[in-house]
Amino acid sequence: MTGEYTCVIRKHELTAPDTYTLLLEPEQEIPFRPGQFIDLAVPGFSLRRPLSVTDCEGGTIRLTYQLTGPGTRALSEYSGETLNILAPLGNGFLLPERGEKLLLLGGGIGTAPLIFLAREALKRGCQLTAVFGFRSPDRTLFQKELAGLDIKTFLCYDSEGENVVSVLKKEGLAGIPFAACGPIAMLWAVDEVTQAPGQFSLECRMGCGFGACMGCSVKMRSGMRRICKDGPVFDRKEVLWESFR
Amino acid sequence: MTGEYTCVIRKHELTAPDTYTLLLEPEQEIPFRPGQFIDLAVPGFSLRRPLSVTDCEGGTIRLTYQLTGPGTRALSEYSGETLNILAPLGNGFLLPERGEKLLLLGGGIGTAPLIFLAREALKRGCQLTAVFGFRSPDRTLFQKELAGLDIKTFLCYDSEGENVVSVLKKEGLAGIPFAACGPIAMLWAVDEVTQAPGQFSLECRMGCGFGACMGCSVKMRSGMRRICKDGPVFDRKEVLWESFR
Amino acid sequence: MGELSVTLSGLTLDNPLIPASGTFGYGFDHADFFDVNEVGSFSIKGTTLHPRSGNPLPRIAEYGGGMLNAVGLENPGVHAVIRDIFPALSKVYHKKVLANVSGFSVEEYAKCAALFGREEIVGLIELNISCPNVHGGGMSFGTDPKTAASVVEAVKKVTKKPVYVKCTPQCPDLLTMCRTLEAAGADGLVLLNTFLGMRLDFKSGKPILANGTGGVSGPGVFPLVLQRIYEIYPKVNIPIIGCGGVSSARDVIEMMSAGAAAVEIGTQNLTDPLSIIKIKHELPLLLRELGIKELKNITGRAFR
Amino acid sequence: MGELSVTLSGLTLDNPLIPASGTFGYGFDHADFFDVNEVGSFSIKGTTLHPRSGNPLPRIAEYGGGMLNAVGLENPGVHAVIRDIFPALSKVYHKKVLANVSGFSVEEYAKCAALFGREEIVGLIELNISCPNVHGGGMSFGTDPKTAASVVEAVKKVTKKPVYVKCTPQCPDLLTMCRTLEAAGADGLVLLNTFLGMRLDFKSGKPILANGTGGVSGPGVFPLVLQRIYEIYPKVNIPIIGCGGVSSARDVIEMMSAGAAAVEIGTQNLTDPLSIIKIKHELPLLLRELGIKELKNITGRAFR
Ligand SMILES: Cc1cc2nc3c(=O)[nH]c(=O)nc-3n(C[C@H](O)[C@H](O)[C@H](O)COP(=O)(O)OP(=O)(O)OC[C@H]3O[C@@H](n4cnc5c(N)ncnc54)[C@H](O)[C@@H]3O)c2cc1C
Ligand SMILES: Cc1cc2nc3c(=O)[nH]c(=O)nc-3n(C[C@H](O)[C@H](O)[C@H](O)COP(=O)(O)OP(=O)(O)OC[C@H]3O[C@@H](n4cnc5c(N)ncnc54)[C@H](O)[C@@H]3O)c2cc1C
Ligand SMILES: Cc1cc2nc3c(=O)[nH]c(=O)nc-3n(C[C@H](O)[C@H](O)[C@H](O)COP(=O)(O)O)c2cc1C
Ligand SMILES: Cc1cc2nc3c(=O)[nH]c(=O)nc-3n(C[C@H](O)[C@H](O)[C@H](O)COP(=O)(O)O)c2cc1C
Ligand code: FES
Ligand code: FES
Repeated sequence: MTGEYTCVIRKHELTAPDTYTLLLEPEQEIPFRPGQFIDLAVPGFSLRRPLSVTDCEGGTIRLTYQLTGPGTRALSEYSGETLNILAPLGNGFLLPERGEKLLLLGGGIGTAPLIFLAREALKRGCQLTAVFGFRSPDRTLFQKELAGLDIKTFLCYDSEGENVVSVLKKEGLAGIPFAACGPIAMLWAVDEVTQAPGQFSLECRMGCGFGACMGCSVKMRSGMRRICKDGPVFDRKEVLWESFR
Repeated sequence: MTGEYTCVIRKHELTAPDTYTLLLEPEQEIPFRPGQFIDLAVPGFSLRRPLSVTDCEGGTIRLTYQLTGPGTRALSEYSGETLNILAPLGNGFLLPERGEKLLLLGGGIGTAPLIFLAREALKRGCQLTAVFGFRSPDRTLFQKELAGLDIKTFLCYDSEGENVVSVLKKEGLAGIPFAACGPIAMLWAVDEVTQAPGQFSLECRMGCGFGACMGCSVKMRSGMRRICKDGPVFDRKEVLWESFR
Repeated sequence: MGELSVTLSGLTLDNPLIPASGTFGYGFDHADFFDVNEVGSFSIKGTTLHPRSGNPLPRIAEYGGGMLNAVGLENPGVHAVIRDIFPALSKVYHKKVLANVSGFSVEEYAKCAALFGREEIVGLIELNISCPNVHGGGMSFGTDPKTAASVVEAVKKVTKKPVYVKCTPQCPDLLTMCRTLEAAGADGLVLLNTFLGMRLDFKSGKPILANGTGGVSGPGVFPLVLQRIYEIYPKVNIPIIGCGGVSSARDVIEMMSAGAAAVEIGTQNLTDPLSIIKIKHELPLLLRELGIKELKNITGRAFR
Repeated sequence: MGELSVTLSGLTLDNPLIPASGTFGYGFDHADFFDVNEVGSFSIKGTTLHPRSGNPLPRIAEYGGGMLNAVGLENPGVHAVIRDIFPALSKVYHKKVLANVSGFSVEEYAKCAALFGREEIVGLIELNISCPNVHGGGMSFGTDPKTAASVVEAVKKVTKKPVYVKCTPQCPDLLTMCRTLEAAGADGLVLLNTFLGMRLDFKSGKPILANGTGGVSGPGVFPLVLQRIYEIYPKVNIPIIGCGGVSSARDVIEMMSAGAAAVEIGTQNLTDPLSIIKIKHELPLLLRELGIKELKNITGRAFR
């Protein structure tokens, strides 16, 4: 049930450059679907920070976050024992049918929610291909984890002149149904080069995270939609990229 | 040296109703005189909280504070490992000469700085009498501690119709040099019934605690004086009670 | 009537806690967190005659004392609210709402108010003459007392429901504004809407909000709002709903002490969706601490 | 000149960080914490012709976004400052100060400014026409552009030092005020002094400050001040010193991006006496992050 939960911090550590893994154990188990997010209260800040669930196993929520500004910096330095969250929020990815193909397209920290999606899709016996792009090899996320899963994986790096879209074209993946998360510029480009059905996980600055403030409402093809409550995952046919300029 | 110090919390517990003992160990030893105070940053609050030093032994600062409002409440619930202070601040009590008599007059949490004064005066072989008043017996502070020291002690309680001033008169103590700390009404009354030399430790809402803002400046007999920097201890001849109405 | 009940122009609320317009949607979203019937009442998202899609993203920024928003009055329009939203709302919510109305002309305000005035669920009309995030309308009505009075007069003609006016701190002479509104027939005041402000992006140096400026709300504005309520309360004879920066039960007590008959809570509903519930539970404890039996007796305590 | 240096009307500061008037005394108190020569310059406590003892206690209150003060311009008067304080100050402090002057008449401003204008240690005169905590003077000069202009004109006649005017957010039309001040000969603007506000005591329900109302400062006012700087910077041709709510190096960057040539820091000097030092150390790191060589190039970046 959507609600406010106090979570015990089970682990909180730097796992890649500027990137932290945070394991939270809520008072009671919260059911999550891949693509859903939590809204985390960072002590000392008025607005909560939305973070996608990277994975959720045995009631423990795994989050992966990148240092972005003062809020995530303060979070990384937080020394208390518990954190307060709102969860589960948003609609997740539509899961593929048993045995279907799915292409995971992730850019930077946008790879986080795709890990959860990958694990759930694998449980359904889906055939997965992942194209994950990062700025440079030292900033790769989830490399080991992917290696341990039955996923055909392409890692690419801006620093080496490659990115998710160039790999997508080069490897002829543009016809596979996809789920994508990453910077807007990447998603837009993905939309332009792919032909298959697809879903995008979007983000923007939020007021509430649960639909009350219209702070994240944006023009989509079917009308105004709240990224927090009607998303954050949207069908590719819905998204009007001009709204994100 | 006056400065900003990060202190490790060595102990932080409820030691009487609504009253906490907080032991802080600064990075380096800070020399304190009785009557001086520290200015404590409570996370989440803009202004620091001034607290008198109850005692200072082996570099560890003992503070005793009462729940008063949101700041002290938040402090009592603080779960971090360190706290930031400014110290030492203010001028302390003038210590009595070796072997002299000294009367300690304390009301409620105002008894805190008198403990430090008592210990230092005892080291000088002074003869001490203490009159400590509280609202009711269950709110008595430092009772055990006083019992372990060579101090003639009178405890009195509003709930039993007695207070510091009434005891002072009844016991004929009005001629002994005194040091007093407590509510303004009590101090004022002490000033009216005593004849001996005396010192008052005063308090008020402060901006900075170290003399920069004039937030605590008040008319005294010799002119405007800052309670934080020119006090908080003042000679009885200085204080104009009308300024504290 | 319980110890927390208050009355606004004949409308009795069992508690004075009113989620502020724009921070509670049309009541459905907070229902994920608690039974929304726990609120005293709530103010619906600012509604206009025609649907509005509001401002582009980003609409939200943060600062040390709260937040900024430039939503720009996105709403489905008064007809859709009455046709689609109210019937659905009545199924889960059994109290009255404050119908927050915005407009770009006197006629628009009057039309909306007339339509809302016929609705059972509407307890009172809240005229928002103070939105800083739309151009050509909204706030301009809030800075000139004469224009504002003409809105009130037009609205009073078309509805029997109590009409409250939500003022803007951008009004250069708020006291005159409030007195003029009272003289024009306003049944009450809501003090205040957001303060004009802005943030710049650290990297680009450009405004964060797509709209450039936005409305500042949250604890950072509390003492500013409190001062206005304290200033105006003794000078008018209509109730004031306090609004701005309230985030705790103590703030409610303080704002009512300054003269507020009830209190709207905005930003805090976003920071903590359960805040209203928490405040409602704490209020009776504070009343006991103060030795005051009924919360409504706190109103204007500063002047007694 | 280092990467942090800025210039105000010919006065070069090696960094743009200026402790704001009333939060740094006459420079001696922060010297307990650091070498005060680390500041770019500092503004002395608001000084009047005659000594003033200010308001009764309490003079200070707190809120979620900072603090309120109603010190009421306690100061020893311009003569004592020049005779006793400046000579002592010159022994420990080797830079210039901003001479913050308050008055209750045009003549008083002019007399004080004339006296300060002859002092070597005074880099520029800062006319405080904006103190909300004294009656009959201070702020009233800050709300009416004509009166304010007459102060500037009178002061410009009696001193060759640059004259900056510190404005109040209580001014109903700040843009007109600033343009009028520029036309009257002001060499620069300081935006802004404190915002009018108040707090009530929880127990008694009465105002906490003996003065009733007070001036609100601290992080809570930052986006309000930023908006005013952003609004006024493109409309005037004199430098703006930003002031209000700055508490971090990022805030300094943001305020300069909006148009400030230098930045005054007030409340944060009380919260953390070493804040200026910390900010000064962080600024070069932020410049590197932004790929900007000289801090002064940040000024007005929002408009490029
Ligand atoms: C649905 C959703 C899921 C997300 N999942 C993740 C995740 O798994 N890992 C991760 O590292 N980041 C994620 N983000 C982005 C993350 O919320 C921001 O990086 C974070 O809020 C930045 O806070 P800050 O204080 O460090 O930055 P600041 O820039 O100082 O933040 C200031 C304000 O802007 C907001 N903000 C700034 N950048 C973003 C952004 N990119 N998206 C949304 N709000 C922003 C902040 O929440 C805050 O309100 C997600 C965002 C959304 C909307
Ligand atoms: C020199 C000095 C020494 C002190 N020593 C002690 C001590 O040893 N133990 C102890 O319990 N208390 C002491 N106090 C009082 C203590 O500082 C206040 O109780 C505390 O600041 C209240 O904070 P609050 O947030 O709980 O209350 P609030 O009332 O919410 O505080 C709001 C603001 O008012 C100020 N304030 C409120 N009450 C007082 C007060 N009585 N004195 C000064 N400022 C106040 C706060 O600092 C804060 O800025 C001392 C005060 C001074 C000036
Ligand atoms: C996201 C958001 C949207 C708002 N939308 C409206 C609105 O549509 N109509 C209105 O009158 N006020 C609107 N407001 C103002 C609030 O109702 C309230 O007046 C303001 O936020 C101050 O209260 P607070 O400090 O408790 O948030 C909005 C505020 C926020 C934060
Ligand atoms: C305790 C205190 C005293 C002040 N005294 C003066 C003053 O004498 N003259 C003046 O021009 N401004 C005075 N101010 C206003 C500050 O200089 C500054 O304009 C204001 O605090 C806003 O900046 P801040 O938010 O960084 O504090 C005072 C502010 C405080 C907090
Ligand atoms: S962030 Fe509030 S509606 Fe989406
Ligand atoms: S509290 Fe600032 S001078 Fe004393």
